Amino acid sequence: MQTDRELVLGLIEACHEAIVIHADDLCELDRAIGDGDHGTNMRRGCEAVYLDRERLCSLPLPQAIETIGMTLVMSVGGASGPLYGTLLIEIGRRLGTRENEADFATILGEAVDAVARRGRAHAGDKTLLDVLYPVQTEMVRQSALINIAKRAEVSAQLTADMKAMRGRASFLGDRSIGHVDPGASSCALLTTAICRYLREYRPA
Amino acid sequence: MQTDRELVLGLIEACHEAIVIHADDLCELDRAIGDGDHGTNMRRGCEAVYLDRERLCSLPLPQAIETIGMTLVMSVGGASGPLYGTLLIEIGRRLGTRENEADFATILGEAVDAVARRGRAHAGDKTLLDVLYPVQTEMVRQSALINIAKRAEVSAQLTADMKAMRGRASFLGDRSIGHVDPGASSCALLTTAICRYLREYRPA
Amino acid sequence: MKKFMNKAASMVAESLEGFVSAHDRLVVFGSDRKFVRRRHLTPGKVAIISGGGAGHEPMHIGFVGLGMLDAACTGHIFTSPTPDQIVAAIEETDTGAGCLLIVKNYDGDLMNFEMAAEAVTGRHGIETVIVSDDIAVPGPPRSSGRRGVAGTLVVEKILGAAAEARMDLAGLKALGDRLNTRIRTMGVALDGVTVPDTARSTFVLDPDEMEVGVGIHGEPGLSRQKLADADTIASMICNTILADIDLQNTDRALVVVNGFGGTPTPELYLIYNIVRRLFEAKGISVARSLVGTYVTSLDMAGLSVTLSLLDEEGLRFWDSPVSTAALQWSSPEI
Amino acid sequence: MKKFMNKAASMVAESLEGFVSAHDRLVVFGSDRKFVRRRHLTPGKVAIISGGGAGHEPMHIGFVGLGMLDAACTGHIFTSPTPDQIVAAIEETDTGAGCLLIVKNYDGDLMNFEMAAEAVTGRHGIETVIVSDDIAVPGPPRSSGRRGVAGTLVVEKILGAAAEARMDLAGLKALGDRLNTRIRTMGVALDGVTVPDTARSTFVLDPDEMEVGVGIHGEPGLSRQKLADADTIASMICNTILADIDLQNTDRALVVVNGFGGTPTPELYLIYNIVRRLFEAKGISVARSLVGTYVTSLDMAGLSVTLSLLDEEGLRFWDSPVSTAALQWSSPEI
Ligand SMILES: Nc1ncnc2c1ncn2[C@@H]1O[C@H](COP(=O)(O)OP(=O)(O)O)[C@@H](O)[C@H]1O
Ligand SMILES: Nc1ncnc2c1ncn2[C@@H]1O[C@H](COP(=O)(O)OP(=O)(O)O)[C@@H](O)[C@H]1O
Ligand SMILES: [Mg+2]
Ligand SMILES: [Mg+2]
Ligand SMILES: [Mg+2]
Ligand SMILES: [Mg+2]
Repeated sequence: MQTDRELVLGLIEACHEAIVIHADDLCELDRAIGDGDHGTNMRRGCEAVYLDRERLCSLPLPQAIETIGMTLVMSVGGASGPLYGTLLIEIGRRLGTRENEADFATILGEAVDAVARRGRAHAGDKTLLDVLYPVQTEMVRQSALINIAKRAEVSAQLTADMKAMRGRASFLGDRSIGHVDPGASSCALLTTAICRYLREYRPA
Repeated sequence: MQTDRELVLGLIEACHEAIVIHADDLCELDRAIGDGDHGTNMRRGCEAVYLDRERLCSLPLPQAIETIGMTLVMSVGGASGPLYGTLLIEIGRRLGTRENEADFATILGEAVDAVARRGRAHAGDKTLLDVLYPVQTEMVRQSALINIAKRAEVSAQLTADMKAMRGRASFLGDRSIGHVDPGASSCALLTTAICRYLREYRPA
Repeated sequence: MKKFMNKAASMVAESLEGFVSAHDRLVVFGSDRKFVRRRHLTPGKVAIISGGGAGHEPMHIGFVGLGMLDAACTGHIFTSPTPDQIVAAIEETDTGAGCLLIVKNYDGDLMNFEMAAEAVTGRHGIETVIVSDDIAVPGPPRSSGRRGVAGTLVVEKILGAAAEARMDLAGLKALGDRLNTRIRTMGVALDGVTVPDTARSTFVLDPDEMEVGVGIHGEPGLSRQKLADADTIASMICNTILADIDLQNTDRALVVVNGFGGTPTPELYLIYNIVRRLFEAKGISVARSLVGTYVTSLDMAGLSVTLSLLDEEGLRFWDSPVSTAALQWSSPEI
Repeated sequence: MKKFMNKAASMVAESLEGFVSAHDRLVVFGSDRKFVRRRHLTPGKVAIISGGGAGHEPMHIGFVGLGMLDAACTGHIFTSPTPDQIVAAIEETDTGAGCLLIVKNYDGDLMNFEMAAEAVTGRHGIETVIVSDDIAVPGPPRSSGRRGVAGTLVVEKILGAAAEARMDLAGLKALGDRLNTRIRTMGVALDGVTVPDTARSTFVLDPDEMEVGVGIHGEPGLSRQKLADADTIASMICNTILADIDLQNTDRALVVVNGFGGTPTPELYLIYNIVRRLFEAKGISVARSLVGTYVTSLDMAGLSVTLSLLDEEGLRFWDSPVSTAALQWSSPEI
């Protein structure tokens, strides 16, 4: 079994790598229905976290996650900063006050609701929530990591058919239909990276 | 023998036609070493004169020429307006005070000198003077109209080898070498148009 | 994309430093360079704070100064500033009467300003005015609603003047909300825009196309149309604006023709000339105008027209003295 | 080339009409719309008149008003105004103390202003100040010499203030000539420019090229170079300027970073940030600055840097109140 230290470090590295590799793709998606900066924003955030990884992995898991969330809020900006930030801050805070890890699906569910409140967004609005909700559902079902990742990827693709109701893409009205949402895509990328890392280093 | 009326009308039409047809070429030459508007400027002037042709051709020849010069000054602007304007104003004024047409080469010589003073320019500076001086020389020699026109065309081409010392092209320094001067080119076009008209309608 | 820059990553910071040093009689950096603020704060006055992504200059930093903003927070290009910047600005400029935040309606800005406001709850009195003047956007229900674009400068100018006249926080909030219902903007772009970070244009138009209903982030607009002449474009804009707002007899209009950064002023004046006539033909009294490049989208070629219907008080606050890098007048143009 | 316009031929006239109506408290058209002049003339003050081709806006019309120009004559795009326009401006604005003509050094402008001055000889006292601040041009002997570019605005501001202070015609002429020896400008373009009349670009650059030593008429510059970063461009400009002027201990510098129309303000501030440091490193005290889009070449991407070395009197006149469409301040930025 890994220590928190190894786990935090491993997750930071996995997420950082996933975003750096796909930053251009995320910008490309954002150019189609937004302002073309989603990859740049996410990379800036992940790099800020990555640079701080030594300090972060010395913290207990809940604080580490909360601090990562605050770092994202302070470095990403835009819409995605407060949203990813809120997600992690809420997970970290709740993790810190609960007894055991079995609660994680519930905790995630509460954190996703906080993201939805922050964004005043709903399922089907063509945002990262359209990946977060299905991922949370898979977790409640205690699906295998590989299935959670698959569900995330499929869910991101499904945003292509949606009409954006939130974020910059909503300004396009019907013209937003036919494009994958950049935030949903980064969310699927991160989910996949996390699931792969956990499968390799933390086999159940 | 033509009346002044027919002569003025014929010359206005001939010059107008020459400039309208070649306006784009003159702009092209001016783009290379100037600001790309010589054709536009000359066309604006010729059109102002052309629109006023009924009134102009009712004037005695000297006044008609002087008035055309003033119309050019007031409509062309830029460097070419005052220069062509000065040329015609000076020719017109002098024609009005001399006895017979035999003086024309002298009159032209004085008018060209006035143009040179107005432009503070000299032969070899890569301007319309590098066509006006040779044309005047041919007139002193009483060359045939066709030879005057040929000399004008050749002189315009020769400006390609000169380094501009006056006008916008002078700002380019050595980079002005290798391009025909737009003002010299318009001057050759007009000379040719005038010579052709006179050959056809006023055979010697 | 050719730009005068060293590295894309440091572009905003280098430019801000130049701005502050060029206008050092007016403004200074706030703590850690997280924001730009007036050199001299006025005790007892409500602090007016705004901010947004870089790339819209002179908005907002160019509006910091007497009669307008107390502080402006700048994010990365087209990216909202972060809550810590806004919190720092609040803490440094609130001289006791509270802070009014002026936010362009767009989820990113809203959420960052909201998180900042939450972070200072209890310590500072905060109200937020959201500007949503862009009629090109399909409005609510349920969607994010209309963007805040060039009308933001009108709101910042008028609330800035009202704050200078010692209007209190609740009054400013009410005035701002009311103003926002009487301002409409619509924009047209002749070309996309290249964000230095990615060196790719957000959209590409053919030589005979224009993008109608664009915002100020290089995002595509509502529709792509055949490029038209100025008369046609101007009347399309005016008609769309007039179909969206009900006129009242007492209204006096302020018309803003705003360039997006790549359109030279003479073209803006040319459009103003048409627009003013069109509005007047509809019985609108065009009492004030502002023509220039104020709310931009980097070097995008294009412009927007803003119609603001003001009452006497609004007009008076518009006319009040302002001394900022981008807007300067003692009494209006005399 | 995409522009907001109806027909190329009427573009300047339509835009001027919009300008005058947008600033109708400041300016009015002169007779037959041959020029734009201040709404209120000051009897007994020398009239300051300038002008040039259109396409450089806001110069010169944007500088008409209290503390600067009395009238500005606009020609077609990149084409000098004609003598009849200038004569009309002289006749309408000379209130008895004579007229000072400020002319950018370029043969077309010179000849047209000269013909106008000749036409009013005996009826009006006329002096002419020729501005030739562009060091990119190979100087005399015998050639037309240096162009007048962005330094013109410095001359117009300072002479405008001096005239407002009732300096007489001879004094203004002497001051203007002296000023012109202490002002240097150099410009760089990232792209050519398209003149609406011909719809063709004056020069075309590759994506990795820049044109060094350009003027403001879209004409090619002195050399084509590989595009460099902002630090490199700024130091090339500063070094070229400093090699051309001798510094005196008492000098205080005014630095103008001027955009050519297609370059957004943040890039201008970024360059200013570098330039100011470079000048200060050479011991120059940068006392004043102006950063913005003032002397343009339609929508050309590019900028120029102007170094003006002023004495106390020059600085005082620069600081004096000005109220025009493009420059407005009561006392300098407070
Ligand atoms: N109100 C919102 N609620 C939920 N998600 C949102 C909201 N607004 C934007 N998003 C998400 O944020 C993504 C855009 O992020 P990013 O490009 O980084 O920010 P910005 O839109 O400020 O440029 C969108 O693709 C969408 O998934
Ligand atoms: N000082 C001068 N003396 C004589 N000819 C000149 C002078 N300056 C310019 N020219 C002529 O004028 C021509 C340019 O005219 P034009 O393009 O119409 O004016 P502008 O240079 O103002 O755009 C040049 O090609 C040259 O022949
Ligand atoms: Mg984005
Ligand atoms: Mg020319
Ligand atoms: Mg963004
Ligand atoms: Mg010209």
